[in-house]
Amino acid sequence: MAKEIETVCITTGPTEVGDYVTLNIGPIHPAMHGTLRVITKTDGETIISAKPEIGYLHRGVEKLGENLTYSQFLPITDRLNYCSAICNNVAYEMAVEKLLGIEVPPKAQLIRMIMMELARIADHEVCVGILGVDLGALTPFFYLIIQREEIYEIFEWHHGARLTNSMGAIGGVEADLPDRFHEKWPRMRDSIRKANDDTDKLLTHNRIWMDRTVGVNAFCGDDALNWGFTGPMLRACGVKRDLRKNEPYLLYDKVDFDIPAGKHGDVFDRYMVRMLEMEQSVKIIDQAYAMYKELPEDAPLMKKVPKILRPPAGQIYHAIESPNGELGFFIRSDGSDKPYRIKIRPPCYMVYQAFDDLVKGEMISDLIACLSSLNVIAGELDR
Amino acid sequence: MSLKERVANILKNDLLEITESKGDVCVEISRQTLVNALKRLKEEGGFDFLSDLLGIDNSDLYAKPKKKKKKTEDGTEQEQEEKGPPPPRFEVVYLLLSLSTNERLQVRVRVPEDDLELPSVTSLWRSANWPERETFDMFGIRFNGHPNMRRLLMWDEFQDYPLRKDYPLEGKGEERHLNYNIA
Amino acid sequence: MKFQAIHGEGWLLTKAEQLINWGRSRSPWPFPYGTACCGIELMCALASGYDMARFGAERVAFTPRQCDVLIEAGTITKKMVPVLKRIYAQMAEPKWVIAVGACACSGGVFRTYSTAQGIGSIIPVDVYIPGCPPRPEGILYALLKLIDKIEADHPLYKQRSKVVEALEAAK
Amino acid sequence: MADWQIELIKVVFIWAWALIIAVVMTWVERRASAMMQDRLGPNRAGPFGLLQPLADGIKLFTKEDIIPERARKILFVLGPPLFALPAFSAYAVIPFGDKIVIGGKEIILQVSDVNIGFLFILALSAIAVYGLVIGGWASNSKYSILGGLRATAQLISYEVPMGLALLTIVLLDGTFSLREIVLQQQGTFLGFLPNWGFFKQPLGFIIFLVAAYAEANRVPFDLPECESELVTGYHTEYGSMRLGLYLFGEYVNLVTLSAITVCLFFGGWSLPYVDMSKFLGPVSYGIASFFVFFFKQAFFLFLFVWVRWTVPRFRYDQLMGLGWKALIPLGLVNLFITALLVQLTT
Repeated sequence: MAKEIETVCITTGPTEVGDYVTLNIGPIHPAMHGTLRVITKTDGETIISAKPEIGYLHRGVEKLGENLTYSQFLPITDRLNYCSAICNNVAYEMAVEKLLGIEVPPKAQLIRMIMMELARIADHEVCVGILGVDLGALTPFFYLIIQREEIYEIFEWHHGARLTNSMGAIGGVEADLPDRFHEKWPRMRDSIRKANDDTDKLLTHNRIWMDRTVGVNAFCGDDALNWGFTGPMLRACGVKRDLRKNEPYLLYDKVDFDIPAGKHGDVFDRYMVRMLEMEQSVKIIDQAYAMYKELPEDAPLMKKVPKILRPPAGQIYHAIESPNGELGFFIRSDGSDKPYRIKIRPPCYMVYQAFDDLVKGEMISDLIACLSSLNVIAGELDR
Repeated sequence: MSLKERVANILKNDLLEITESKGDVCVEISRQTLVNALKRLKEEGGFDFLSDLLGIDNSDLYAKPKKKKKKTEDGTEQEQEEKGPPPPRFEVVYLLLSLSTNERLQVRVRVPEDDLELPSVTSLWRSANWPERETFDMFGIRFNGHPNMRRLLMWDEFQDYPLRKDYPLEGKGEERHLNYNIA
Repeated sequence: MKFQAIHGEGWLLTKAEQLINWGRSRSPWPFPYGTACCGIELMCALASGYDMARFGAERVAFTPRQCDVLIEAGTITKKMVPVLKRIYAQMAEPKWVIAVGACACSGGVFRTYSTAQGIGSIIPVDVYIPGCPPRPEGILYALLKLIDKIEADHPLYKQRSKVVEALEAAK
Repeated sequence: MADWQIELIKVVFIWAWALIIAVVMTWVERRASAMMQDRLGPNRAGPFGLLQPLADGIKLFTKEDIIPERARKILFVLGPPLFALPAFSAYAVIPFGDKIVIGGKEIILQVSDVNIGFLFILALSAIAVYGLVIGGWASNSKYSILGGLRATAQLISYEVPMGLALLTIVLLDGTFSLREIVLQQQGTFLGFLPNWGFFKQPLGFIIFLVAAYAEANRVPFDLPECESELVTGYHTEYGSMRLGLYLFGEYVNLVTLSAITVCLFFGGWSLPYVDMSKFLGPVSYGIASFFVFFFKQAFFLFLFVWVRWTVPRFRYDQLMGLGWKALIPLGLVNLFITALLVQLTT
């Protein structure tokens, strides 16, 4: 390649000088899903280095949290990982509940579980669909999205919003499962499986798909732990770690499910882990719904909490397994009605910082495949 | 042996203070012994996973009027702080996790305002890379030995440190301008 | 007679204008500038359930040269402002902008140090959609509103605004 | 009518016809992809959205024409026509029907029966590469240049297996003229199969089809314009009608390639087992042969669409690997065996 072609794009920060071409990918690029940006050095099509640059969606959520009361901050958590807002809501609610030292009634816990698993399915569907789109297979994306609309329908029945759900409240959930859930769920279970099957048929054993994904960006488990990977990314590397099993919260210790894990940590394993996790989520919802039906109809949904929450001084950290991995909230309270400091530990933040390590030496096409398999959501990445 | 005792055994003299709130154990260690202590926690204590790292600006906490003290039930922390001189303004909290026992530990270090420097722990956990940059971005605490100590979330020309308590929520009216040199 | 056509009453030019407007309104290729949550709803609007392609907004182009409608869905932070300006400047005339969601309209809930308070002060916007995020139906409705606007346009002669005329008359 | 008038009518007709098919193809692609994806597709412009391509055309024509400041202006302008025109020209040697007798005059349904029609097509498809490369290079954008580079490597690599696959047909039929080849494919083979290139050269057909997909820059070989990696590849900087020419040229290319496929491997205008000329009048036979050709061609056009919306895309090195490590050796072996058989049987 010729000497560095002068950059037409915007570049910031230190740049390596060499006989390489600087290729700026993002922030507006079809594969960057909004606001991600990677500044790559390429030798032909091979990537010498890929420096992610983030902050294009930094909205000051943590600063905002210090200026809002505990209940007011709940809707802001929706806008973190907008693909599965419910997981964020529940994670935040549980962190505040831990700070307050209250336990939620079992019915509310089950409803939270059911909704969270639905959100997990929705999140994985988007991730798998987008991975397909980025590798050139557009059709599975449409199959998964049309299925996802049905999940949205249930969310709408339950708490009235499609995407930014703000489900529940601190101390429980505000509404029971929708009346027609018992009719809707079996039909939806079938449609989830059908969408997954269709995707599976189109992709999994497709030779081109396997060529593009198997062995691409393979990553070993020790490195992954050192980089702070969690969730499907870590499990694809062969480490069976899932907070639902390792540090059970809600009633996850009472349901029976497996942790799908890969071996090589490549794109294919990440894809398979997500596909299999959807199956497991369906299983969890089935069991949780059976447990829910055993509870009396008028079982309480909310723990009594004061209107204005003033948790005692102290600092806690509480994490749950969000679709992307460990989603934690660190809250320090000074005894007033607003959190003194609130810090969100987004799962894809840790994954994305290892991006340079992941893609070094691969080709530009692999960079795209890798990025979409990480499922980096800019909202929670930049906060 | 409980977590507290185990941690106390490992840290020995480096341990300045150990507190517990709602089951989360938090130990305080000094700046000088930070990397060494964390290394021992990682190797001997089995806390081999760094979940996150964050900075806190304590200026408001200590400057708070005392009237709220009566309302809180266990205001032990505040009473303690009244006794001694006011502690340094900033602190950095490391959230550790033991993968084998699934225990979590918070380690905090105080950083005074006039000397905003800490040793970097990127040599122990590479996952500290971005969180340290973010802490620099938001609080201005520099980490010595970090491979790339630049702003992470705000743009490079940004002057202030937004998460400090004296920075207003709506900012000071900064705008980002880019000059394209199209010659 | 000659000037009649140019001033908008001639048969030929008005028919030509109608044809151009028909073409433009039937094929508004979108530039999906999805930055945040609204981007997901934009994705739903483009996908099977709602199918924006029905109105001709089919070819999703990520290069500003090839698109007509910039659908700005999501929060624009101050760090992003120069990028947005640049993307808009690179688009070829005629170009339109739809601001999707509360953040794009006014900054929404994020009244903070790093968020631009609406894109209206950065680039000209044709249609605003409120909502956080708006439903896909909302996005489709905005597209229909935009199509109405395109159809009322006069591409062949510059319509002088009433303000300018008044100013000139005052001179 | 004088001969030149007939020729002129044929030229105008066939260009218009190719144009119309290409235009309709853009509509078919959108609607068919929508059908496969549980959508509706464009249906607002005209009945069933049939006028959608027209609307796109009008819009593209009236859009601002941008030539980037740092682009090589002459080459930038030259790129799109250089890509679109060869595809049209290739249609000149394709026999789109047998013959039609009007007023005692026999008219061959082909613009010109060049005796090296075959080489003509290969040469033209080689020229079309320059359209992509020049367009990508002149834009002075990194994405474009990468797209242009990919296009060069890909199209040049896949010319070879395509040529090898075509040579087997030449060996079998002993001629370079497309019309001759089609004529030789009538009748039956082994007693029960149609005497088509497809049955005589199945491996050759597969190699040709894969190479044709690569030549047409379609998924799974759409690397030069790879939406998700290179934004839109070589035409990233193109807007207005220049873009239209690129998009349109792609569809004309498809039309040409599927026509060649039909000519070489599927017996052109002839129906299997049935000789239409025996029971049809001279005029109706000409028209019927034209439509038989068209329907065969339409099937391959649809196949292009079908494949596009089904499979993912290759990576650059895999694409090269497939071309050089699989298709070319296979093509050579195939050619060798064919040559041997031809030598032994004659």
